[in-house]
Amino acid sequence: ETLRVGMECTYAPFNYKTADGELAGYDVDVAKGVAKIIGAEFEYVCQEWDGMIPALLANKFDLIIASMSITEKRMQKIDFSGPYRFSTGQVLGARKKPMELFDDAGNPIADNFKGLKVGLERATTYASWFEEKLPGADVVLYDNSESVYLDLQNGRVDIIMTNPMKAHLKFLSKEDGAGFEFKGPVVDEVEYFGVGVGIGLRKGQDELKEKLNGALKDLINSGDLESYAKKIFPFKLHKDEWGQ
Amino acid sequence: MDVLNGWWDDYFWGAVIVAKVFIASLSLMIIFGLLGAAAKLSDNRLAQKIGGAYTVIFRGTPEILVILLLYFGSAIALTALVQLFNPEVRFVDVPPFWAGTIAIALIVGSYATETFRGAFLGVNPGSIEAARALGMSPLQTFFYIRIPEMWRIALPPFGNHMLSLIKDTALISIIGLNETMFVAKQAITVTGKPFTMYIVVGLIYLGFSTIITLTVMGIEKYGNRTTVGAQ
Amino acid sequence: MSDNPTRPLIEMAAVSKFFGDFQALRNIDLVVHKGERIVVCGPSGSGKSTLIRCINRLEKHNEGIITIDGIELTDKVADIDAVRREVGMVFQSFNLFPHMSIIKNLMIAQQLVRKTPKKEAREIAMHYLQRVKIPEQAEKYPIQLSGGQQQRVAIARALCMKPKIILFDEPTSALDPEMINEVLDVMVDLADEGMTMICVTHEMGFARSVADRIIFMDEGEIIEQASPADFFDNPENERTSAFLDQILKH
Amino acid sequence: MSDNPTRPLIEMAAVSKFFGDFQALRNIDLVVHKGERIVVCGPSGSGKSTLIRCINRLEKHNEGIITIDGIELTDKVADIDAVRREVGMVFQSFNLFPHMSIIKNLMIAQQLVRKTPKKEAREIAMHYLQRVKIPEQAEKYPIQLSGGQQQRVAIARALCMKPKIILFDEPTSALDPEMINEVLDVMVDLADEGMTMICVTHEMGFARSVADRIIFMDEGEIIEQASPADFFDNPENERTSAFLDQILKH
Amino acid sequence: MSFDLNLVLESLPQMLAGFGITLKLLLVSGSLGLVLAIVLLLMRMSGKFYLDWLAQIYIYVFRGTPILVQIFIIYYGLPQFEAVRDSVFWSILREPTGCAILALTLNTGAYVSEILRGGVLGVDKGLLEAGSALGMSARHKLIYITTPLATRLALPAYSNDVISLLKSTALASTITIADMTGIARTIVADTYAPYEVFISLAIVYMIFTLAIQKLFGLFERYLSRHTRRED
Ligand SMILES: Nc1ncnc2c1ncn2[C@@H]1O[C@H](COP(=O)(O)OP(=O)(O)OP(=O)(O)O)[C@@H](O)[C@H]1O
Ligand SMILES: Nc1ncnc2c1ncn2[C@@H]1O[C@H](COP(=O)(O)OP(=O)(O)OP(=O)(O)O)[C@@H](O)[C@H]1O
Ligand SMILES: [Mg+2]
Ligand SMILES: [Mg+2]
Repeated sequence: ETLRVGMECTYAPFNYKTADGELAGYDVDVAKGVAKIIGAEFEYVCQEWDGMIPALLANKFDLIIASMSITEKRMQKIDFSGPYRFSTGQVLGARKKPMELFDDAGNPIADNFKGLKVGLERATTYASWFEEKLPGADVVLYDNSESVYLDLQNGRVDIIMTNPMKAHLKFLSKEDGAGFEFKGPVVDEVEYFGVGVGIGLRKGQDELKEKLNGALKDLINSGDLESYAKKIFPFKLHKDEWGQ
Repeated sequence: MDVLNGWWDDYFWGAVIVAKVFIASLSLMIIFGLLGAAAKLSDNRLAQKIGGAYTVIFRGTPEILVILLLYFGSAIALTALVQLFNPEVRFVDVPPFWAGTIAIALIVGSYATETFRGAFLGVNPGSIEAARALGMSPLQTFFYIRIPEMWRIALPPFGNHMLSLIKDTALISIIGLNETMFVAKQAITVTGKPFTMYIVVGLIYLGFSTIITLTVMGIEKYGNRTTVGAQ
Repeated sequence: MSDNPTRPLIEMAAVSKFFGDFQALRNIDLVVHKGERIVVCGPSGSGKSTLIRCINRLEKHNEGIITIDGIELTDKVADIDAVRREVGMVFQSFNLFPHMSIIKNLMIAQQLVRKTPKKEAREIAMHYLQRVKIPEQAEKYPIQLSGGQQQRVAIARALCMKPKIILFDEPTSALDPEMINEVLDVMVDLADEGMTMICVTHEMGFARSVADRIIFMDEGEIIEQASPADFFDNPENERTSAFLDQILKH
Repeated sequence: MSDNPTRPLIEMAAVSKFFGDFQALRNIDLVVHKGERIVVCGPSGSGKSTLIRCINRLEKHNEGIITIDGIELTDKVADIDAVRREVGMVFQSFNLFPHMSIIKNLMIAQQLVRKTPKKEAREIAMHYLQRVKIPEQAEKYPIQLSGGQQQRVAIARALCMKPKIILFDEPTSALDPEMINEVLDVMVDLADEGMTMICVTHEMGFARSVADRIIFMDEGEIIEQASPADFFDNPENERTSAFLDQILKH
Repeated sequence: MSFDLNLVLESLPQMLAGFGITLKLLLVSGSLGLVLAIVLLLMRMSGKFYLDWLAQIYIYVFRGTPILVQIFIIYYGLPQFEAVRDSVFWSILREPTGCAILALTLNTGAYVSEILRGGVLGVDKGLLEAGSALGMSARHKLIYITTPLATRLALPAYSNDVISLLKSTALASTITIADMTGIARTIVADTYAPYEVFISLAIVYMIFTLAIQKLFGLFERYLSRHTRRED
């Protein structure tokens, strides 16, 4: 059986193409692991983020394995497997601009966001979070995450909200990101960020969903999932209890 | 230039995809254009209306919308169509290659419709009468007189349509085809050098445009031997 | 079609032709026998072109009967094709096929319509190119020829189909003065060989020396039919004399 | 420019003109005095148009000297402008400005070149429109006029600039037979009033009755210059007689 | 798949909120592009080979590469260089609207200058000769003969280019601009309903296109009053 898997292909280090043209990253490893366990052939389709769910619904592919968080809103349209990665967000800004955006309890201080241009990727958990929590913020929407980073560097936006793991690995630790730092705590409220990142599929495919869940649990329990994370980060990206 | 190390082959294969899309959509575009022109020139009111609607819709809608709509919509529409005949079929897929190819062929075909229509009208009616007076049948007249003369008139604007076609291929990166624009996005993710990466794309397209322009010029020159006095 | 020497080649009886409400031909009666040379003249818009275009059915007449060599012109496609094979036509604006070489212009209809084999078609074509004295132009394209040469090619093209009748619609009026004679010479030759021809022209010198009969039209009617001598020297109708005054003035 | 009655208006001495390698004019000598009416004829391509276009420097000659009313034609812009103000020209294809009404066609150059005030320019324009007998067409656009009327407007437009010399390049050859006379009549009037004119035409009737001198050109040379009587009845050169035979044959 | 009409009714007003931006992009880059086109045309007609060549190369490059690539190079590519970010132009390039207008202007300028050149070349040479013969200066001929006639000749092609420009403004959505298309894409991202949103947007663009055509049609009629035989 062949299943088609949608992903962005430009979201390092989770899913991207290397100069050799190979797909690589955490999501890709998860996909390969799952494929092996459920005994299916996976075929990968690259898709811009904002069209991901419409494309799934239009049968352009059968699964989304693209670091997509399991949120209530998305679950109205599609189904998800159980989680296989934390889903969090964190605000990033220039070192030389001091700003106090969150209080001690970790809640955003709306007034302090005034006058700041916020770069976000369209149709992401970050965008929903800003829309709900800081409805007055001056938000600029991008088609992919790479552009968000580019414009932060270029100074077209003042802050961005992004995946902290990606930010740390691909940006802050590099020359390009030297002048930037996190400007607040990790945010992971379940209403916006969901229980974590899962595999998306069309509704009404419970059998497939069960298979996917089983496979993910196997990956967690066998320690494979942890090894995927450790190829990239010094820590794992999931909770062991997800394997129960 | 070092940043490009390792990406050349990706660009190459991206360019190959651009070329494939171009060739496939060129053939389709000619068909759509001829059908559209035939519909608009026909005596049948319904055909005229359909031809008219075709040009209005595809010339009046931004390319990017057409591509997105066709990408998301084509499979659904086709499935519905096929299910009419065979309810067993659960799903018909249109791969992004074909969705993109058909989308740009439809867009540029709507321009070609007008070009072909004008060119058919531009054929000297005297030539057609002469052919009929010599006893040639309408069909013979169509293939031996009308088409070749129409083509001569249509060629220069048709060259421009080919250029639009090649450039529109850049838009289908939006639906994730692995062409040069998409290669650039991937490369930027890894290298963080957008200027360099997009300039390469620009140069590749400039190359394609040049080849097309030179080809059309060559054909025109060949065709013009019959319109330029050479005594 | 058999050659019946007594039957006229062209018979038009009470023919009328309308463009919408406008009547371009009124009640035309005309009989042309084999070997006759007819010149048609008359003011612009009088229906001369329409008359000869009805003869090979480039226009459909609305009333009356047209019979060509025994075949009545109706909507029957086979009949029309048969008639067109017997009737050659030469247009004012030559109407050579611009995308074909001269020789190809002469061959194409033979090959498609008469199914003549290519080699033979080429021989026939070269024969008639010699007739009109420009065999050396065979491989050129129409645009590369002068107007007079183009018109001679157009005549050769019509002759290649070996028609029984040849129609000319102002064949010299698009030509420069110097080239008119080239073409008239070819037409005089044809006339001398006994070709049946109907020629719309205002070349009165040609009419006087070649025509058996001159037909004068005005407002869709045939006003006068006469031999050249009578026509020029004793026109019966005053419209005819007014017209002759006009065109002979300069 | 002063009017010196003895000095010729136009003097061409040993003028040659090349288009690339091709020599369109060979060693032309021509003198035209005030009030003279010259007709130029000759076969197509013989250089007639080139000759008169050199006179108002629409073409630049390569060798020899052209002097118009005492001003030598060189690259000096001021001189060219001065000459063009004295020389009117009427083209074969009328060349009226299609986007301007007739009256505007007649006024524009007066206003721009002569700086004539608008009101006066309009009066002059109406005067010449009356001269060519179509004052009622003043507000129309060129396309709404017949060819003959357009050519008369073109003549009026040239006259509005009150030129000393007027050049005609086959002014009737783009016209239908019926309209030729309208235009010739206007030209005859002009001639009768003593306007200096050079006219390229093949209207031999006009030439015979109006010209003081007929110039015959061939292959860029002036082959013969003669009074009409001599030209038609005793042509010296055999090329001239051959040409006359050609154009008088029909 | 059912078509959700309510969604259309809800999203249309939201999308129309982006109309102002679309219109602004069209008008500003349209007029700047026209100015650029005239400058390029004058360069080409200057008779100075270096100006002519410069203009030709410019036109060649901008007509030979996709507008999307041009937009990306300007928006994402140029800031790759520190020098650009430190220059005075940064105040324009910093803003996505500035980048979009710049890209659209540079692109349309190249196309329009060729259209205008076509118009100028189409002016009957005989009329210019008539002007010379009447003693009009080069400047007079340019103002009173060439310009009005060339304008009339170039107008149909120009109106097509304005429509292309309108459609190209949709690409501004790829660089964060919330024009009609940008808003539509956000709505799709929220509602996951591409058909309803994109189809209704397509209709809005089509109406806009037809309005432009109508406007130019009227203008053309006005300019062509001298080509009608009857009043
Ligand atoms: N297709 C047509 N539709 C409408 N009217 C036509 C058509 N063809 C010819 N006519 C009209 O029929 C009349 C006769 O036309 P025809 O061409 O036979 O005249 P003609 O005698 O050949 O004139 P000319 O000397 O100008 O060629 C004219 O008034 C013309 O306007
Ligand atoms: N701009 C040009 N470039 C090259 N050759 C030219 C040009 N203008 C005219 N000629 C050539 O110069 C010769 C003389 O041309 P000209 O127009 O003066 O002839 P003409 O006597 O007026 O002929 P016609 O009766 O056909 O008008 C012709 O052979 C023509 O081909
Ligand atoms: Mg006729
Ligand atoms: Mg001439």
